[in-house]
Amino acid sequence: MSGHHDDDHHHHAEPEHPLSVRVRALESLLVEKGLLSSDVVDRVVSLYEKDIGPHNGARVVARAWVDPAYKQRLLADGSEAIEELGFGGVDLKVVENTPTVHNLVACTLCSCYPHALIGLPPTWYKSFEYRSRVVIEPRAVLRDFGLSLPESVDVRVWDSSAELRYMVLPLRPPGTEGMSEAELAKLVTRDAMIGVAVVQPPATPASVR
Amino acid sequence: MSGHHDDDHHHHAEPEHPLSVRVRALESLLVEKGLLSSDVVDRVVSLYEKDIGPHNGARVVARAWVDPAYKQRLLADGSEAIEELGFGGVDLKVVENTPTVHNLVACTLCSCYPHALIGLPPTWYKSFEYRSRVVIEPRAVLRDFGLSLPESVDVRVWDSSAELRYMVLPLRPPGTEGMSEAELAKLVTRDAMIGVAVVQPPATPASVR
Amino acid sequence: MNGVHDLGGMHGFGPVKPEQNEPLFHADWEVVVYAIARAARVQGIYNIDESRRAIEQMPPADYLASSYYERWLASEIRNLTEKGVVTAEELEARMRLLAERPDTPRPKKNVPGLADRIVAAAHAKPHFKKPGPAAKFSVGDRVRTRNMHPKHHTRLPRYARGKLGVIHAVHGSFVFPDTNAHGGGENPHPLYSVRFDARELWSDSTEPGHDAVYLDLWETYLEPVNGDGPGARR
Amino acid sequence: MNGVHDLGGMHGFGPVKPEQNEPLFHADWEVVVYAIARAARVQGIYNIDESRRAIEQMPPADYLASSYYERWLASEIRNLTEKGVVTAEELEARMRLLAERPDTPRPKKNVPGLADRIVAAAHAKPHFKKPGPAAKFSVGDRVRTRNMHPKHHTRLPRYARGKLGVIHAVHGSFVFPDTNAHGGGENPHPLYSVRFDARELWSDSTEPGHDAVYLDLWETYLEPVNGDGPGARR
Repeated sequence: MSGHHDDDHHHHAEPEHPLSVRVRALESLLVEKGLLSSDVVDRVVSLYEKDIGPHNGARVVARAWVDPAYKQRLLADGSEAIEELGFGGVDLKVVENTPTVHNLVACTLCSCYPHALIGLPPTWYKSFEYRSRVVIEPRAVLRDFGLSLPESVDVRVWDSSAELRYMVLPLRPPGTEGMSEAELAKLVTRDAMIGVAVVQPPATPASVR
Repeated sequence: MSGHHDDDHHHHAEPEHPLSVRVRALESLLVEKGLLSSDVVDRVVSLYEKDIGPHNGARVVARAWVDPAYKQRLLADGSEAIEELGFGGVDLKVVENTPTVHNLVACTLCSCYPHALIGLPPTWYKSFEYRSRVVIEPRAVLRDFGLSLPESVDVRVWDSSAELRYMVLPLRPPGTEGMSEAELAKLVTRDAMIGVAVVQPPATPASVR
Repeated sequence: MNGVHDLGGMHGFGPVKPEQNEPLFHADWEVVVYAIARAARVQGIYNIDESRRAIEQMPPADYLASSYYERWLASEIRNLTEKGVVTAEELEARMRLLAERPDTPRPKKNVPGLADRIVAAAHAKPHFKKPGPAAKFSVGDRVRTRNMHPKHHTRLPRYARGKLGVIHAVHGSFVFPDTNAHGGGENPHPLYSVRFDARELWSDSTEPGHDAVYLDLWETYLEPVNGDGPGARR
Repeated sequence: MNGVHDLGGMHGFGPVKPEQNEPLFHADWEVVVYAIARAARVQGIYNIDESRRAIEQMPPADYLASSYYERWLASEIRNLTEKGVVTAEELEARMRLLAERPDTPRPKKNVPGLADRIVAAAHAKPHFKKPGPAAKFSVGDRVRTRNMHPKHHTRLPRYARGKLGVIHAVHGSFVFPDTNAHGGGENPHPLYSVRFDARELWSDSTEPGHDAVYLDLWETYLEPVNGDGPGARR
């Protein structure tokens, strides 16, 4: 049904999922009424498979690690600062992790997420499990991701209840002093920019053995 | 499956409801283990079809209408007072409707109800609709039952959150001065003892025309 | 437990739709589910607080999609398996057997006196009121409910947490569900009827009028409030 | 609206289960649902607040039993029918047609420039921030959220109602969902980041530590609190 599948894809044995029939019905009506065009699906998929994804956010994080002045601009006005790297489309607030503060982004009411910068949210971010627990037991949720924070680190949960979108500026991992901005960007994961993970130092030969 | 149906009741065409299979499986296991006996179902059905039902509560209401001293004992200690009429099995609190106060009984957390006195609760009492709305918009719920109260009447909702069971002592309808206790009891409905209705005066010939 | 069972004040469920001349039970299996609950209760297999806790532990979507006695059934199965009276495997096997041979007759074994005990229990004085510590509050005292969010079973609905109320009546000490639902003992202690003005609960979303909600709340749910009330002090 | 969508602080949903190398979409129909939402948004058929309101109006049991894009689909259908773009009958008829002839090819009509507008919108500066009245509160002010329980769409979750917070940031005036979700106009007015100590929200159910939750709340949700804060007065 999505464009980049050829059409004989339809002749599968089991009956089509009722939801899929309902969606195809809606799609065909909207296309007939000139409110939807069949190229939209392909363009949307390629937009998030290629152009927009965590790699954009990772570049912003890496820039902030290497350029303190940029970091200040990023923390002062995220939307403005990401435009310096050619990104946009979001009212962005960046919240900084420090040795004593760990930030976590969520949306308990629906699924607000900085998708214009770091792509579509993972299913767990939109799940009832995450949305229900993240504001009342963030530390327990972090443990679900294998991250245990000491009590001395304050946890701040940013529950996105308006059109502002939040992103975490993770701590720069130790042992990365010699790395280029591009190399640093490769270390930054989507989960670290949501706050359910920290950025791991690069796999040094010692640890790879 | 319930005793008073003969057994060939099972040979119906469509397959048995999965829930019914699950219940029959549990029942047969418990009977085998000597924790349930097949006569229990019949005895429970007859208990609530004959012995226990709204008619018991109606007798208590009628007695309170005709005997002010009894009414005081009933309002002071419901459990004690109903024993005078041979009823029991409940920690009962009776709440009195007056020209300026209308009471409504509910259980937002589950389905607590004075079933030992007035029988099993109606499905609507246990419904999400009633449980969700009765504490925040009791007047709107009463309108669902066709009962509109003036603002001058205070509404009190008794949300049964412990093992005390609440029952409403409705207002005695006008024009019943000449009626016997037994005749008065016939006017009292289950809904009036929950509080979603008032007791209607007897159908006088005029109104019957 | 902050569960979907805690429905007070929720929107979105629509009008109340009373059913005209509704039968006592809507299906044969409902009667059996009711009978099983009464049998389990009278034989002390599990208590009423455990039965409610087990209903609340249903997956939220299942709870809202299940009929009343379907929720009782889920609770019975959870409690009976937790207590080791039946095993999940036993139940699955018996279901397969009955599904294959639907005309297996219902077992005809009677447990002498069980039905009598169940009927007697329906008339007997309940035993939830038990000796406990002296009541700290008295009628007229202003109290505030604790803004508690325990994961365990509790009888303080979310709509009434952290709210100002007035003691309407002192009921004496009653078995405490928060512990009794989890095998933590009966822990009877003072229970009160607490009056909450509708405005305190819902502020400007309240219907016009001077309405109130009364809840029966254990002393552990309540904090004294400074102000005129005799028992109030902070 | 006090709906089951308001999940903050609920129990009973279990651990978070991240999916390893998860695909962008889990089924072809999900991609189409996503595309329909983007197309509707960019053509202004309905706005983002209306789309959320329509999700929240799903029957509660359906909401909890539906996957993410299933909820989007329900919202799209509700909004598109409310706006008269499609009718329920049209949709049912087309579903019957497609069910009978599953190999009906997907229509191949393009709307010139629509896809480009959708991609452009993904990069364009959002337009939710609009001129509005001056902010009443400033950073550091102590505020209390209103204990409001409107039936209409709102962005003040139940777990944070009637709670004490501190203004963390002043965002300026933003389109107001409570009206914009119901065709009641954009009504842009001041939006704040408000910090709530975890203890204020969950008292003793809070995890050990000094944690906090930050919410973006409109001025209409907030009441000043007397005390040291400059803007605080009652």
